[in-house]
Amino acid sequence: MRFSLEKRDNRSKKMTILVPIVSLLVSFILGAIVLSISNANPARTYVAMLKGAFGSQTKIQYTIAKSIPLLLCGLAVGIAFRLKFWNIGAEGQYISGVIGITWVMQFWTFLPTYLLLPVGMVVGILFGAMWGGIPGVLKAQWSVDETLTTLMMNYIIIGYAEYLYINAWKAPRGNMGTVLYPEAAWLPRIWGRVHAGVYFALILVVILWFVLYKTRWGFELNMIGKNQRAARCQGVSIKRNIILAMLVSGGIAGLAGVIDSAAVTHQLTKGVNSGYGFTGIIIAWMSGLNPFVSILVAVIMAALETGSDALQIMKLPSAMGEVMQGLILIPLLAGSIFAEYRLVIHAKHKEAVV
Amino acid sequence: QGTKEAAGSADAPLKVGVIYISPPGDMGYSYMHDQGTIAMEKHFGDKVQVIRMEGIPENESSERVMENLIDEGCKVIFANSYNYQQYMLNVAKRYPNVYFEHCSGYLANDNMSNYFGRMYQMRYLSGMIAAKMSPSGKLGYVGAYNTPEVVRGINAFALGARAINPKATVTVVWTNTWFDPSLERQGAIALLDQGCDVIAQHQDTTEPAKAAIERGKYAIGYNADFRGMIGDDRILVSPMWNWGNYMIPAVQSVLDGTWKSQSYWGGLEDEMIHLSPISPLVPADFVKQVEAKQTEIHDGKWDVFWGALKDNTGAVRQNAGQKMSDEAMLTMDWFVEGVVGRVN
Amino acid sequence: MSEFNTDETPVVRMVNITKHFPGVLANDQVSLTLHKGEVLALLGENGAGKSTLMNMLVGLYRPDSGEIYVKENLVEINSPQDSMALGIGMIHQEFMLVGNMSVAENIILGMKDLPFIPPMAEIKAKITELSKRYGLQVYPDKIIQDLSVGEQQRVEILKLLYRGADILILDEPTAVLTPGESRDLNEILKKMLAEGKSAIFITHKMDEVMEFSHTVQVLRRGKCVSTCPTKSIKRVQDLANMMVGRDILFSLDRGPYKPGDVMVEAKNVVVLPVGGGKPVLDHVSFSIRGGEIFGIAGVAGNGQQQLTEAITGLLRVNEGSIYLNGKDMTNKTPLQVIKSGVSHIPADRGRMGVVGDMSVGDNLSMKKYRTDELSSHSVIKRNWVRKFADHLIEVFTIKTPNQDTSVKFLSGGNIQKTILAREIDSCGGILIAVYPSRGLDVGATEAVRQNIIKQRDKGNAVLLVSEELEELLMVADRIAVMFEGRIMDIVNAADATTEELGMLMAGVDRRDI
Amino acid sequence: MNFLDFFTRLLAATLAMGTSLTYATLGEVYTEKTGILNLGMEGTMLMGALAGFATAYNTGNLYIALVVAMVVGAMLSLIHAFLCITMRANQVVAGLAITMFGTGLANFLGQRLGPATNNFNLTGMNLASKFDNIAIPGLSQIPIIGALFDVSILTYALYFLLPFAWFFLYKTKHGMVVRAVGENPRTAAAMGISVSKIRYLYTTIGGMFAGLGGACLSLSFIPSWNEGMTGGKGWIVIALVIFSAWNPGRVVIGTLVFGGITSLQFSLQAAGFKMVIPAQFLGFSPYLITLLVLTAMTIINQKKRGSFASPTALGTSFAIDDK
Ligand SMILES: Nc1ncnc2c1ncn2[C@@H]1O[C@H](COP(=O)(O)OP(=O)(O)OP(=O)(O)O)[C@@H](O)[C@H]1O
Ligand SMILES: Nc1ncnc2c1ncn2[C@@H]1O[C@H](COP(=O)(O)OP(=O)(O)OP(=O)(O)O)[C@@H](O)[C@H]1O
Ligand SMILES: [Mg+2]
Ligand SMILES: [Mg+2]
Repeated sequence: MRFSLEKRDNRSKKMTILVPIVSLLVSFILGAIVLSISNANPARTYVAMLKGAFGSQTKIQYTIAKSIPLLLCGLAVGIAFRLKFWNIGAEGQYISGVIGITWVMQFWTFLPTYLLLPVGMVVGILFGAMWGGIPGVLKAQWSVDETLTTLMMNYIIIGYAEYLYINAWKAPRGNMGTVLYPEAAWLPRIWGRVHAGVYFALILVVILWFVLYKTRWGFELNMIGKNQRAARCQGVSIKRNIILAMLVSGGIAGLAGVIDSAAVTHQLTKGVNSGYGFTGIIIAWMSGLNPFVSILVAVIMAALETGSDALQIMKLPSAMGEVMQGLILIPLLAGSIFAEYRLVIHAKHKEAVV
Repeated sequence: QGTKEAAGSADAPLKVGVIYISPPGDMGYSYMHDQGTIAMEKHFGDKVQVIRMEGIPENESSERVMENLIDEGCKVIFANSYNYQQYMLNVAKRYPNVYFEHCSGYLANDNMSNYFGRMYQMRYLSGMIAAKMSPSGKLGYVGAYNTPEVVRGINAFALGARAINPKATVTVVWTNTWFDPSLERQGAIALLDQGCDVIAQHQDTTEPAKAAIERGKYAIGYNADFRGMIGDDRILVSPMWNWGNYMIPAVQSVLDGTWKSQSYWGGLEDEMIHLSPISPLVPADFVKQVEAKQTEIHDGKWDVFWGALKDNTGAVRQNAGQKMSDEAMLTMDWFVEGVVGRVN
Repeated sequence: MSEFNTDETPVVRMVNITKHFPGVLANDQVSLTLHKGEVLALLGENGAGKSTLMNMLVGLYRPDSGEIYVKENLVEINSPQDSMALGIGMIHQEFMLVGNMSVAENIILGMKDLPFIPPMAEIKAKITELSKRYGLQVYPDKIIQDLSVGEQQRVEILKLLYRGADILILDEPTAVLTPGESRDLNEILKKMLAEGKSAIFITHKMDEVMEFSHTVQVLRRGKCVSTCPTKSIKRVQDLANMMVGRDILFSLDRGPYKPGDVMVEAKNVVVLPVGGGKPVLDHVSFSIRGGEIFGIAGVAGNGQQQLTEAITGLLRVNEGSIYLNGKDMTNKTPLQVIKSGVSHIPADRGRMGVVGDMSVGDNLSMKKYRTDELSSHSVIKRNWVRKFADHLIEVFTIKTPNQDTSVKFLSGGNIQKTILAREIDSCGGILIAVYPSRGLDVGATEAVRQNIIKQRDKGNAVLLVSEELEELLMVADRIAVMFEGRIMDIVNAADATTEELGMLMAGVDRRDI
Repeated sequence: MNFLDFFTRLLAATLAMGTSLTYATLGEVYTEKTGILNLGMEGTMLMGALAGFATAYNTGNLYIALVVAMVVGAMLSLIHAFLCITMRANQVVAGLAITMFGTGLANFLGQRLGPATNNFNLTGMNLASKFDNIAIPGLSQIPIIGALFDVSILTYALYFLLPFAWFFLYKTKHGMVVRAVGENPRTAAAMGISVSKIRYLYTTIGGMFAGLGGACLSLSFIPSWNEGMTGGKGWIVIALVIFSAWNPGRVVIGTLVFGGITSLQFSLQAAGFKMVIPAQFLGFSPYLITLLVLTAMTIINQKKRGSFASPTALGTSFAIDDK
């Protein structure tokens, strides 16, 4: 008996839907094994996790609130990925955005309070764009490997942010944080824990969808991502678009930081390197770079985190959450091939096609 | 929103939520907190039930975790890291019937206290021992972050050292980590390479101390009793936390219905802090001298930052006879004379 | 030509081989027999399934069904390793060489019986010895990517010789060579065959078929349509008809030659390679007028493609200047060049011409999407795009289920028609076509040529790069021959002969003739 | 302390820390040479660190511990290989998943293995013995380079493994196969090489080295188990591979530059060097300098074709009948 994978004549619609469902089932089974080994009842644990994420209004609110920065980072990374630009620096661009808005909030005191928020947001976005633009320029001009530059720039900005909130910009009595933004300049909460950032995120989803699927620029990005050389032959500037896409990507990651600090932390503080940028990579990929699908994936990723409080409450080790996240991803990755390929089992005399 | 029925009804145990910044397995800061939690559990037996949440990041997740704990019926919530304070205050305002205890911050509310210990007192005593045992008088200190708490500890350590050896110096290396075993070890190695023969530290790993004893030098532990854990007498002493001494009365007052909001900075007098048993390598008569100083502090006759103080650029920071206010200590951002290094 | 004995047991017998790829039945119950000492010419138009069949014989692909016998033993060839063990060696249609490794390393790559540390000195000596014996000059230490196409092909042959294969499969070995190089290669092949080896020879060149082969087998659309002794073939035309399955006519309508203003002018254009070295374009000068087709002949890799890329702004010019429609467009961006009226049918249609994963409609609008016709204020007018695409599909008779089909699912000819439609529709006076009929069957080729001539007759300037001299002689008005980055000469198509052009292509100066 | 001493000590510190990085980087070079990008290094190293420590803790045998660390590293990479080679998954995302899973699993298991008396088991426990430095008499006395001859056996092994890796990749028939697979898998396949077999093999070998790199931390440099003890080293490894231009000969330059700057900034602080630079700036200086050096090298090397190129097929999956 022999197995082989054969390309399907067409990407299978049925499989596109079936794969995530089957993968999730496999994940649950694998998770159940791990849980059983840890002497936990898998069914009860899953129910508890689900309740932990969506069990009450407040819990739903927390899950939504958590998904906002995740969604934005996923969108940010997704733009770069469209060009096959591996931006693993959304984390740093996010922090850069927080630094930008904090700078305005803390030092642009000449501004009337009602302008602090809008100006701070713009500056924060620009900061994020700058931090994304640098690797973009390096790549476009001299083809410096973006994996390395974006990764290194994460560490640099994390260190710089530390310097700011511990030394240069620290609050008089604070240990690790700047002074809080003026309350009037906070981004308001609109439904319990859910803040106005959700509008920005949703509007951005629509805008991005429109830009990516309806405009000339989106068309150009699509061309570049799918065939760079052909795009160039059609007069599309690769350099310009890499830089532009990275400015936008960094700007959106910056926006994620800006929103989270304007609505939630109200300061630049420890914990600003939250890992959203890395989760964004997973969200971008799982959503197939589609902004609308990103919403769903971001909520799932957020729920995985909010729901995993339940694990600790059930006295399971804290690391169980990470294990479960890995266990969800791996089968999904393995399964994604079946949308394009089918498994053929060559038995001695008959063939079975799966 | 969020009102709950009264605490500790006759038979149902009082639920206590505890939030740690890292898993207690770090053998450092959260570990000592957990020792306090365990002491508290032992003390109350069936009367309390503890839910631990570990490795909770200092962002809005902590707010969610607190609410989840309240959902589970917790009436008291402890959180052990500085940057939880803002989130705890937010939740405290929403749940007036739950009591909140925040460690190491300064924010408070009607139903939220903050508490911390005067660890600098123990740092001073450990500085005395370090200077006594150091042939060269060159002491090394692996600093975590240049925050007032860490700076205060370094200063106290230096003052203690120079009380014994006026020529002693304390060289500081910043790692910018609370917990990174390999970087912290490297910081210690750099100090040892420069000839420092006693290494003190502020991080939550045992690595700086281990680096020192591997070189045959001395070390000062922190958080927990490193000598007991590692089993090497060259670890001279460890300034330690005693969180149980705060948690037990706090929980008791909830059970009694006498809980009051406070900003508590406990010192030797109520044993929030203590020294681990001192290594047998330290001469017994010197140990007496240290104990005498300890008694002096304990009895409130003297404290570390009393009297004339110069910073390490030579500028006078405090005149003789003055006592430093808590406020000044809590915002300290300069090094005393004898410290080699920069605060920022 | 030596003879072979049909009574002897066949060395290779493929029986009822079937192989399908997504959407294509590449081989449908194909059978093939090869005897010892026999040379079998495998013919068929592009996409007929020749390479696929051979790839199964060397174990690169696996047949869906069918059997293979080698020396009358039923064998299962699961990998090229198995076929090598059976003495089968293949020269692939595309070079199978690792660009950044040396000649010697490529020759021994993957050999099982080498010691852990290959004795390179010995190996090189053996390579040198072999290359002397067959007159194949190569330097074992050279890195592949520094070699010319002809040299690379020699390395491929050396790989076969070194491994001592006695059943040779040659998949269009002369397709990319100059007539001279082809002749040399054919001599070498003759030497090899004289040693009693058997061969399957795939080629599109009919003279080679007649010269070498004992037997001819023709595939059409994956099926075997006929097998006969070469001697029984009277006319080359019969072969072509067998391949295509219908009669081919070779005639093109063209108007009289009425050259207008100069529209393209290159003056002493020099392009240096990135890492330094010999210029890829060496003081190239020429001009093209409206209403004229300017052909460029030359063996692939002599700077033709770089020349077109320099004109279209894809490649930086180091010296000299390029004028388009009277404006200096040296080192302008591709977009500026496009806007100055240039259309470009690039050499590699899959990689440069279309975006395979996008729809036919999108590919058709890839040039016009930025104009007011198809978009307003940066927003693409989708319904207009659809109408536009449907219109082009109809006018250029592109065979596609609908305009939403991904281009990669079209046949080669229809992909080329898609490009042609897009470029001709948006042409603003200058058309640059690089190998536009490469890999197309006769019908499609005719259509492409006719379209190009139509542009000329409309008064546009056309630059046509082709490897096929027949095509150039038939279509172009003037022909420049390029060799090693230089223009050897520019001749009038009406006066030129294949022989003369062939010499120039090989770098022989006209004066030396 | 004089100048020579300063550099001797600096080199010694760099070597001590760099050993773990070098192993993992070398492993990733082997993997990436065949065209597979494994971003799962962080998780793999951490698993290696835990496996090594847990074994040494329970058996007391450091060598068995090394073997177990390698096996565990290999197993984790095998998952990556399966995802990327057989299932043709996106290599970037698969790597992230491996890191996530490996980190979680290591921390999770770290809380479960070990003596039952301690609630939090292995964490923070110390080893009875570790790989100690072995000084070669005479040689170790030489200023500066003497530091090279007073290191642990794990570092000594690198003196052999690094040149061997270079020799292996560029001078042996297997190395040739490895390079061909990463450069032009189609050609490799046509030459009878099983591309997926080679990729599986070297992804697994890469994982073995990463496991070993982790074990260097827990059995020699740090000798203990701490959650998250790799502290981002797995990511640095990814950068160092690029830095070394996929050449084992240059791996050592990368690890020395990175490790050296980290050590140097501590040494300068400890030397009481009149610091005008804030502590955090020193903290991120290794990353900044790595970034600057890479950028400069890339720009300079652009003139010289190919010398800074990644394996052409890096990050792409391969199937012979993919068109
Ligand atoms: N790997 C593949 N995947 C999908 N389709 C393929 C693949 N290889 C070949 N085909 C298809 O199979 C058919 C036969 O192709 P093949 O390469 O055998 O043709 P050929 O006769 O060698 O043509 P040419 O003269 O152009 O070399 C074509 O339709 C081609 O598109
Ligand atoms: N990679 C592929 N995937 C799916 N279908 C393909 C692929 N390649 C070719 N086909 C389909 O196979 C059929 C034959 O393709 P092929 O390229 O052999 O055409 P052809 O006979 O050369 O036609 P043309 O003369 O237009 O070039 C076409 O219908 C084409 O749509
Ligand atoms: Mg072919
Ligand atoms: Mg075709």
